[in-house]
Amino acid sequence: MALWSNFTFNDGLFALNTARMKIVGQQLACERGGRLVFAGVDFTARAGRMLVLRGPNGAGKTSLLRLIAGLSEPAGGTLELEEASLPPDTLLGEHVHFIAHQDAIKLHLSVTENLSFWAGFFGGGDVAGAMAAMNLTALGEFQAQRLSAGQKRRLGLARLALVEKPVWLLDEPTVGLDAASLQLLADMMTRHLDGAGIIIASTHIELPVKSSDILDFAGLADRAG
Amino acid sequence: MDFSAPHMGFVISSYAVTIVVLGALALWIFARARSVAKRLRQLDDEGADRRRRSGQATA
Amino acid sequence: MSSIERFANPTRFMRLQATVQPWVWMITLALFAVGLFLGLARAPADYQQGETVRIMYVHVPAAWSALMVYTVMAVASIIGIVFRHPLADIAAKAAAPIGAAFCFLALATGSLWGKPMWGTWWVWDARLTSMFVLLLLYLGYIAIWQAIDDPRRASRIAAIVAIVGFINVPIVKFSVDWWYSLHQPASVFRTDGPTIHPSILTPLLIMGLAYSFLFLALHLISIRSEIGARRIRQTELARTGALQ
Amino acid sequence: MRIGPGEMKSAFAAVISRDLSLAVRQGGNIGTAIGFFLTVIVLLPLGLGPDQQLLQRIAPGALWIALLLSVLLSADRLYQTDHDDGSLEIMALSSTPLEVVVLAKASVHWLTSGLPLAIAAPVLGFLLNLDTALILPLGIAMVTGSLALSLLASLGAAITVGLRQGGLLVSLLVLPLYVPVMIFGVLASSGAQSGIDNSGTALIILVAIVLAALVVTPFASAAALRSYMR
Repeated sequence: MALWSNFTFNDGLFALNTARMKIVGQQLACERGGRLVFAGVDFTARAGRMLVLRGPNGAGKTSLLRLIAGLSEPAGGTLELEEASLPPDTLLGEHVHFIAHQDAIKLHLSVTENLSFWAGFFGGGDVAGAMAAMNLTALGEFQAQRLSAGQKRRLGLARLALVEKPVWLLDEPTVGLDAASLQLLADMMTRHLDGAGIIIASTHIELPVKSSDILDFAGLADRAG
Repeated sequence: MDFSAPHMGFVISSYAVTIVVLGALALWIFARARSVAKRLRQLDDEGADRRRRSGQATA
Repeated sequence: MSSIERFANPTRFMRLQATVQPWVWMITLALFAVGLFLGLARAPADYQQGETVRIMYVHVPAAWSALMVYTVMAVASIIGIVFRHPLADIAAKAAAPIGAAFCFLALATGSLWGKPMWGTWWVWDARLTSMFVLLLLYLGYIAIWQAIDDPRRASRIAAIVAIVGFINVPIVKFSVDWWYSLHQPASVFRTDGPTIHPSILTPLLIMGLAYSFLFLALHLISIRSEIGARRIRQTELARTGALQ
Repeated sequence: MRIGPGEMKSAFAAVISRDLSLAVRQGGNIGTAIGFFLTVIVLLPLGLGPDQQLLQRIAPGALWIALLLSVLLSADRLYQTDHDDGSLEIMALSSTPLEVVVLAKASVHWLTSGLPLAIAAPVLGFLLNLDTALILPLGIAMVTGSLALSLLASLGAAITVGLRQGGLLVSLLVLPLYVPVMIFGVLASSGAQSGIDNSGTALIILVAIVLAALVVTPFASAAALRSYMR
């Protein structure tokens, strides 16, 4: 995707070493349907830390996540991936886990089949481990349409543990989760951060995850004019 | 041109339909151009008003 | 804001258009005057078709122009998609209704010509059938612009439609010719080819040129309107956003 | 790009096996296609009268029309669920090009509508008094041509995936693209019915059209799907 040509790569080692990785956005602007959603957004997301996006509905949290994922292009500003040991022609998109509002699950497939599909699509993955991580093992043979909303959300989140990817972009990952599941998610996120991963998440509730920075969207809308 | 020739009606109709269709197309395009220009001027005036007002407010 | 940069080129276009427009209109009117005079007053009636042959002077140029406008649209779409040039997207969009009108005229006058020649209003003749498919391509393209709200997304999708359609046009022409020649070997009459007499060919070519210039004149105005419409949309969105 | 051919193949296979099992479980595609096909074949003689000669003459064309409409109708929502439930975005974010996904989905559509119909059509042809000598050429032409039909229909579905009133638009957009397939498909399946036997040449041209569709539609469809994600 064209966006990632905006990324500069400082070294060209072919091993995926994310220990010093940083995602830096400068003066980012985003446009949707001809309307400026936000402008002048600066942020830095560091390896081993979580960047929390805060702000009212419509402030552009989702838009920023989609921008970082490479699903849309910024109307202005730059996005850079710094000190990443990725080959220079990498698409960041493939190193990103994007959890959106939709869970990307097929209702007519079982829990195991849903995860197996994504494992197959990504060229391999730990289906059993992913199910264990979100406490889905007992539900393995259930069709996804029989799951409750919270269970569906867990199935969507299990993708995070299925394949290892250095950057997690989570859009309101806690919606519909009960306290126990919330703890499972927090554990998973902590493990990811301990492994020098990056998390950028929009959330309304405090997640029990250490070491987070906050990017507040309140007031950004005023700058959009 | 012989207006009493057979099938002259078809000849006249085809020229007529050409004039009507191209005329309607041109009128539609002109009308749109006019309405766009009018709305642009309106927006410009409003914008100037707004700038003047905000200028007074800060003054 | 980035929109200033984005409309830098359109602004230059607006200036150019304002200077060129009156000249284009004058040339258009002159060509129509000469073409119609030669075609209606000077050219002889056909020994077989009589005066009906004069329908040719509005029918054939309409068909030519319909094809030419589609080509313009496709080329603009390619430029729009490859170089992301907003003016190219606008040019493609503005061309479509004009091309569709030419295409409709080619069909309508063709049918008016067909009635006295073939005795029916509509024949599935190779040329009319291809024109009909071209009209469908135009309508599909216009419908896409109508259906998608966001102009940037619409321009991309519409460009894909135009380009695929452009690849399709010669294939349709080829297949329809094949199909028609198989079902009805002899052509009923011919309107082109080397046998055509200069007294007929000259007005025909001039009318073709007149149609092209008419397209140019209308296209330039439409582009101007479209640029204006986008500015309006952007300003209105910015103001409603500021009012929130 | 760093994508191994193995990864792409596994993604291709994953989409195919998932969509096949979904198609079998839901029965949507296959049901629509066969239902529509039968409707046309049964209504045609009722509308035209039982003249055996007439039916025999129009049988190849009628079967092609039925095939075309069935394929078009069942393709309408090809990308809809993947678009609505966010799967398409996840796929776009992977190392697998979206073009591969498009090819996989078009293949599944062909396997679940074009192919079964192409096999069933010559058999159902007896309802239209189809010349028995035409059974084999019709089958071959339909198996080949339906590939192009599925690819083009999937392009139509991709172009209208984010739109609510997609149905009418798909028909309007795909109809012009179907004209050449229809013409050469029918010519390749009618043998010497219209005088000279051109079916061999027509079949070769049909194959060429399939190849052209195979080249153009994945790129065009993927580009359209990406535009809807932006």
